[in-house]
Amino acid sequence: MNFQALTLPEKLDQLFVFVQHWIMGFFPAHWQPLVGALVGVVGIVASFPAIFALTTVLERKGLGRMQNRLGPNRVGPLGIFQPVADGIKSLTKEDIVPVSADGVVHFLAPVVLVVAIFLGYASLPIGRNMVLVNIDAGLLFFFAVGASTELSIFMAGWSSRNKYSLLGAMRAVAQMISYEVPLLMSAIVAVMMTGSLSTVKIVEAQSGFTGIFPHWYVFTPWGFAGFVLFVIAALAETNRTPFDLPEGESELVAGYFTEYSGFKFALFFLGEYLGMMSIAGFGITLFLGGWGAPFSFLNFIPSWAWFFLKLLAALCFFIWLRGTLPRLRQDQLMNFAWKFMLPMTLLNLMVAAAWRFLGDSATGAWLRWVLCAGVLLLAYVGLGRVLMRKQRLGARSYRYAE
Amino acid sequence: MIFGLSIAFWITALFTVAGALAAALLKNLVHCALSLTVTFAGLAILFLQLDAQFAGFAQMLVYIGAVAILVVFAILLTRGAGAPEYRIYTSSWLAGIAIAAAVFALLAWSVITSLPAGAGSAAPDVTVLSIGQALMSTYVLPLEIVAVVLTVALIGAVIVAMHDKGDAKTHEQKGGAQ
Amino acid sequence: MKTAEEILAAIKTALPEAKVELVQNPSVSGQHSLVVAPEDGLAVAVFLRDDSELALDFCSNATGVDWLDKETTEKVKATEVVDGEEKVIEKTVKHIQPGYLESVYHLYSMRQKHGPVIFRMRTANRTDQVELPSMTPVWRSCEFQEREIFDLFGIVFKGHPDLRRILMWDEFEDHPMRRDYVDPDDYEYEPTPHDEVLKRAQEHQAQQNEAKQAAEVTQ
Amino acid sequence: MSTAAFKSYRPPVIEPSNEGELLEVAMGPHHPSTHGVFRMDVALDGEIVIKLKPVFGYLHRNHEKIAEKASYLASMPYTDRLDYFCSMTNNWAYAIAVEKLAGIEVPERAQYIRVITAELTRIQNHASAIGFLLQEMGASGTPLMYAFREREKILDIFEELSGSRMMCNYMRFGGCRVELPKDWLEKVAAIVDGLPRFIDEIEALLTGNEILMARTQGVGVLKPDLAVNAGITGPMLRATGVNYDIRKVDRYGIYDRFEFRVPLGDHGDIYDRYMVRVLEMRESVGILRQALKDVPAGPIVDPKQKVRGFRPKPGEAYGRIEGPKGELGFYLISDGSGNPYRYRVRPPSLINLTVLEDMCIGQNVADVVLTFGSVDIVLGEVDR
Amino acid sequence: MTPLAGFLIVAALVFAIGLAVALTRRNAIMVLIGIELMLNAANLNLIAFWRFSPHPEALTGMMFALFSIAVAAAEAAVGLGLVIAYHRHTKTTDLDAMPRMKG
Amino acid sequence: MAVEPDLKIELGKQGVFVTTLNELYNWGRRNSVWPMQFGLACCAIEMIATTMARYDLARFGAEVFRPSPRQADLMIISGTVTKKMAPQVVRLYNQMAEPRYVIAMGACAISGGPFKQGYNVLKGIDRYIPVDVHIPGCPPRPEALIHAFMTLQKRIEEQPLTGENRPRHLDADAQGLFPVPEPGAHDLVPPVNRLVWPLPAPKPDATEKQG
Amino acid sequence: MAYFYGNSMLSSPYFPLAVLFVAALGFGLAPLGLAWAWARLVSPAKPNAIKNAIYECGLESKGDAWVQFRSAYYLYAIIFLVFDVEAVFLLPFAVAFTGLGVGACLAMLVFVLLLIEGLAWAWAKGILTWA
Amino acid sequence: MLGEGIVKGLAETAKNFAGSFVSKERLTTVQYPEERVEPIENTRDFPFLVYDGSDPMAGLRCVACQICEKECPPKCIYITKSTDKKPDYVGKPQIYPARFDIDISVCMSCQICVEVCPFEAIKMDTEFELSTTDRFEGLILDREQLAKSNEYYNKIHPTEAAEVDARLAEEKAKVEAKAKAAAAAAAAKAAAPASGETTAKPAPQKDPAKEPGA
Repeated sequence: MNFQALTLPEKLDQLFVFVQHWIMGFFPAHWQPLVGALVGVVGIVASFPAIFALTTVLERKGLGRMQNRLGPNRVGPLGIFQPVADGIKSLTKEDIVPVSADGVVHFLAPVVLVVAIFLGYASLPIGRNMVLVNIDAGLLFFFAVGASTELSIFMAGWSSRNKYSLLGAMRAVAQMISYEVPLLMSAIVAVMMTGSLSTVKIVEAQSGFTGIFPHWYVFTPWGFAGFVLFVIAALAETNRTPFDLPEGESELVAGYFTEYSGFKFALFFLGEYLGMMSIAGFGITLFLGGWGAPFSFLNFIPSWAWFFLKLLAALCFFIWLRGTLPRLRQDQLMNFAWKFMLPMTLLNLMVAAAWRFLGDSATGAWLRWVLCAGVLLLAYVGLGRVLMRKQRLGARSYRYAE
Repeated sequence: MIFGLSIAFWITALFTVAGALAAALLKNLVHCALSLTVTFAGLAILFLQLDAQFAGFAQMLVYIGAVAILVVFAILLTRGAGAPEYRIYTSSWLAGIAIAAAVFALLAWSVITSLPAGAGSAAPDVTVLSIGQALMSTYVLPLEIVAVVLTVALIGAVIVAMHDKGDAKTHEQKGGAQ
Repeated sequence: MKTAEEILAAIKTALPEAKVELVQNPSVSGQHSLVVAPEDGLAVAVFLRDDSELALDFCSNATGVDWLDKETTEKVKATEVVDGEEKVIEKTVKHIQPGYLESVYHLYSMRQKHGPVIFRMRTANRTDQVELPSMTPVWRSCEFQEREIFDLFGIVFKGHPDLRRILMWDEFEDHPMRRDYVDPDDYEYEPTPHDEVLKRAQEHQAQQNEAKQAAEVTQ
Repeated sequence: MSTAAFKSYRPPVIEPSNEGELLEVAMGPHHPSTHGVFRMDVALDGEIVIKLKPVFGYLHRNHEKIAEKASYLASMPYTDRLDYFCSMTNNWAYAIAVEKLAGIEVPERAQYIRVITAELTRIQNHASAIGFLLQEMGASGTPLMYAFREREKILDIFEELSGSRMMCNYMRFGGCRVELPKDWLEKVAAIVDGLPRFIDEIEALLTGNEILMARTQGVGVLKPDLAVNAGITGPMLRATGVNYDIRKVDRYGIYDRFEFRVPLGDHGDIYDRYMVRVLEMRESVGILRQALKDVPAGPIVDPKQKVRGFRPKPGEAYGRIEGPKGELGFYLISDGSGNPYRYRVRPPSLINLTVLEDMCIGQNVADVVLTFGSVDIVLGEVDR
Repeated sequence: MTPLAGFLIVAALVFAIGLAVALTRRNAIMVLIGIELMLNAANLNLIAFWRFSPHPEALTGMMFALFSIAVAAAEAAVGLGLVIAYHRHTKTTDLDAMPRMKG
Repeated sequence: MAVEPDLKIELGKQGVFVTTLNELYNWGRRNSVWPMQFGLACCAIEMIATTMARYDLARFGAEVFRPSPRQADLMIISGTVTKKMAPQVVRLYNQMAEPRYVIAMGACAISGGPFKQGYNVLKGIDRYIPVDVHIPGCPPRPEALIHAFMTLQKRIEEQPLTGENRPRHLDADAQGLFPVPEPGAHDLVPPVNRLVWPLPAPKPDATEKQG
Repeated sequence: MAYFYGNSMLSSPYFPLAVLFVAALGFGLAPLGLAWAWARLVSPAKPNAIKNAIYECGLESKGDAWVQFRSAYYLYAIIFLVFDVEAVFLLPFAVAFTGLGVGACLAMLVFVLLLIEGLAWAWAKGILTWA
Repeated sequence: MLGEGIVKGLAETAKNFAGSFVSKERLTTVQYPEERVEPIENTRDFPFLVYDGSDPMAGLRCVACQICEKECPPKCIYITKSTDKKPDYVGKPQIYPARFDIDISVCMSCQICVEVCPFEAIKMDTEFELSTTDRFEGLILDREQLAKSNEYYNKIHPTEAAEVDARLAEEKAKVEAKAKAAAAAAAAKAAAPASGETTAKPAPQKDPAKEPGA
């Protein structure tokens, strides 16, 4: 590709790719892969923690706004240096390891968490031609690496030898394994339609437009259902409200990181947010067209900008939920995973299969739309009703005495 | 022969074996389980080096994500979390070591003597797609059998591990007013 | 709502052997109370609760009162032989009325919506015979309140399911709501001392000065 | 004399399943959910509560002892600090007890002001209670923030009236301390007009929320007969369906002049407690509207009353009101001197906790926190 | 490319260690861990032999490894379940204590 | 104008690096004071009110109330510390990671306040742990807590990194352990920690007055 | 050099992963090292018996946290494991799905249904009801 | 339908979020210390001593009657009476507080001292920015720190202060009138010209022991 030959939007789009190649050009040929990888890695390791910092401010300010207040606004302009101050503080804070704790595991847990989460970013396409490794089984890689976060959380909780920590960790692991299945299953529909596990191909498959509207999977019945299920499972995987039980402070103090102080705690914090961003990024990749523009006329905006905008929107949604919802109880959460999420995802798989076999001929298009949407909606309402009724939940009326 | 091995292989092999050794030698069961995951991860990376990408990631997903968790839960469920007070090896540990050493000697001898130290063929183009196609054609029967095995294992393991419900909850409200 | 006299009569008819008296309240509130002998306490309480007309199903308030030994002086006219002559002289005689601890219960009826009926029991003295029957089996609401009385006044409730200290820590030995309780001495910094506190603060000051002087001497 | 067998209420006993070990956890005294210094020693079988023992006294501030050494008036500011959300109703309860003891009449204007302040107190208490309940449910503070937004308005009103946001120390034996500031009633009316919107907002945010329903319906159930026997009062009692509101029963103050209804629940669970509080807030708004319409002119305090040297005749009195948390009573014994011989607070918070054990045993540990929160206690009153 | 022998030696080592663990450790869970190690070593062999076979496109060894992973996982689940069940009844996972318990 | 050579040498000696590091350190600490979620009594409600919409302590970056003492920097002792609670308070303080600060909020926390005559009330938490800032009031207004918070920030800002005046947590020899009092038969044992409670000389006529 | 490292390694698709791994490790360890150095040089850690005891709401911790847990955790882990393995087989199927005929899809349906049967059994048995 | 209530709740928070940018009602933060909540006239925090005139010590209205010290519930006031009399701001000899300390680390801001004071000498301040790092010196306010002028009082509590001033003026006028009458009577009787001394007696000089309520 020749940089000069591209139009301006294309130049902007490929800016980082060319920067990478430009830097690589300074090195001999057999070092170039190393340099290229380094540049990509530096990009990931620098940008996402920066977004993490931004998210923490955004979250605190956004929550504030939802609660009729301002949120942090004194440290630096509009309070954007707040995370810097927090970082310095965490860095200089005393590190406490309880005597009875298992020192080595206690130390390793946050590191393992951060490493596992960072590895997940490797197959995340953050723009056109912008993915660290374009491997064939990219999505599987993400899930495989993501699986080890559970272990790190267990390590944290177990090694602290604190009752709240251990209980929190056990809850976290139980919750994460329960929602990992729906997460995977809801992602599979996108794979089925794309015919590849490669994240790049999944995005490319969604990059077309009909009129001005994009071919995002979220605009199909199975895609929408998959997306909603994916979001719910993602919330649970990342311990966000309303599934933030493991750190549910109202009963478990601070959950599995109760005994962590200083920067180790900050690493957990970081890991949690990075995990949230990576999972949001994959959700965007799978269902929201990745780095694609939402309307064809907006194509001139660089692909990476779209990705980050969508990521930001997703993070805002997570914050919005956090500002609104109370949290579930452990049994309800587990029930929800196995009795609602899993059946729904499995059904969604079948609906997606049916979608393909119903064909997209002119008359069939409407029919399959109605059929698939109807089946999903019916199952949703029915299953929801059954679950609510079984628990005897519902609106109530009250009587008065004079 | 040694020079034929890439540094990546050396590192992973080292970690794999070290993890296995740690699992064998450490006292605390949770430590053993955690070092076991190191071995699992090392093996997965070895799979990747053998161009078996899907198998490698599947190994990670299943072993690190699920089996390790299972082992850890089993340890916590059997109160094995603390360091045991008693000896960790059986009375017949010497014989065990001897047998293991003999097995290793035999295997190593056969590997060294029987195999030429040659490089393999060029990397095969094994995509997930080809695995999928193979799975849905040649291996359909094994697939279904695996499904049966898994279901049976699920039911069996659950029945075995399940606590008999019913004997615990009968005493409720004993001292209550009703 | 029955008056206290009527309730007393009802108790007398239902439980003829019970020793119950009416104590008038001189205050304008007019809340007179029934004093029940401890050994009859439980029976009377059950009657009050379960009688369909009274139905005092709600024990609102349970508390203790500490009545100190009272020293009353009385002028008594006595005839005495003084100098072989019988004379009527006035003498002041000191009586020591033994104090007692009292548990007081305020009963209401949620069903009949009336009350309060006040129900009291008295211990024999303030030192060793401080046992009273617990009302917790009759009214659950007494559970914590009786524990509190035990903690702060030292009345031992027989039949209480879980009689432990409630407000003070378990190692604590005194009963601080008793009127003769002396609180621990921590008056060492009192910028605005008054009364009793002043006295204690002064003592502290003296001690400290002594210590300071002693330190100076050793130097 | 022997007593025949009679019905006695004890908490349920659950045998632990023979699987696993019991995990004994102390929740408190520093625990994020006990909003204060309360402690529950909990034994868990898995996540199920097998044993629960409340531990009190971490905020035992010897209010009663101090009051017995101080004059009647000097105890008034201390009552503010009992249930520090509801200083006005505490003041009123104490004033009622003293007025009963000494036979003091309260002028009508003061009665109206007492009702207004008490109902405002009830609203801000219930709003905060709901906020804290949701806080324990993990709602990251939003409902609490909304509740406190309204509470601040009410506190401003109190501050304008009495000089202090929380510790009003406003009522006096035979009336209230100071005359109303200018335009005070109009300001109250403005706030009262805004309250229904706030209640709607809270309801929109919470009432239909499936997570809230799942967390609260059928959880922490209290049976009416146990509630009565255990002396439970206030919204918690009414959530079980027992119609007992001291404003209706005793008709103290001038409550018989206002029309209001007493909302009752049928299940006695946390959701009912929440809804009863919401509905009571709505009723309180109604009472406030009626009361604000016709506050009469006149003296604010019984002119015969002196600030100093108050010495009631010997005797005793128990006075009670329907506080926001339940029956708040004061029991006073006078020996004719300037300070009470015995001064006792009947704390609704403490007594409402009697059934905590009954409600929690057999429940999930996460529900303990909620059940505890739904009782709506203030430690200052529990431990005094 | 690393020669086949390297992988095989690693597999042999892991297998031997797994065997040693299974034979020497007293804790039943450790025995299962040893078995897992041995199964994994076998998997490595499968994949290595597949990779170095003349026709790796045939996928046989790889598929075998995949199925082996599945079956091994099931085996682990059942095995550990048995240990838990045993522990529930005897309150121990000590293999040395087992015969005594039986008798 | 060029920097005077003398000044330059002086700066070199002192270490400009140290100075800027010190400033950075204090800036970070000052702007990221996370209080512990810890309320005792009435003042706790005002503390909560301070974090609520009207006063919004979050503006200072201090809304991150951490439930675990490990992650908290500031202990706001908001309310009466009773003798039953004091051991727990001291233990919690001990379990906080350095640097840690204490604000005694309200009369009760400072001196026992209106309840100081009580038998179960500790007459000021500074008998056991060092307090950085005291706020009088019963309860102090939310603004007063913010004011105290700013006072604390000022105090942090002034702390040097090295030298004699460096704060306690930077001094390896300074006390890190504050013994937890034991509940005794009549009172806490010991009633004060002499190391942190240096009794001031009484005002000359403090005890002259007669009853 | 190239000989020693092997060109294949640098050009391997996994090489960036290795770099990312090292970088992530560095990202985790560097600040911890920095914090350690800070503690070493400026702000000494002050461990003591109370500080390093386990936090339990301000009380002394009673009993060990490492107690025996309930089997519910294990049951969920089993079901999870089974479905995780199922996913391993579902993924290649999903990838090949666009090119598959009805027969293959039915075979997969049977596979899925067999596992669903296990789930349904567990549901009916009440295992999916937590504690 | 499942999720309906959640969506409703989300709408509510979204409304508040959006509203916070436009409406004061939805953004209630008052940015202390730059902005302040509108001061409320009745606000009370800690007591102070009112003085008249320009010399704080001479103009104190307090005559050290010690009623407030006795009535203060937490006993945070400490007064020692002077043994001599000093002229006040108008030159009348008065007993004055030789020491008047208020321990604001104990004070509960209950205002009872103000209520019981017969001389309108002690009033409640609105100052709350008193946090200090100094435990012992910073929290005991002595006479000098407590004394604040009547103008200050008028500034912080205008309505109340106006009432007080009017009352004092009335009393003063009454006393003066009485004194005048007495003087006139005395003059009429042609007794000793002791009018100076009688008028010097301040208006409410009553025995504190049998002090009636306000």
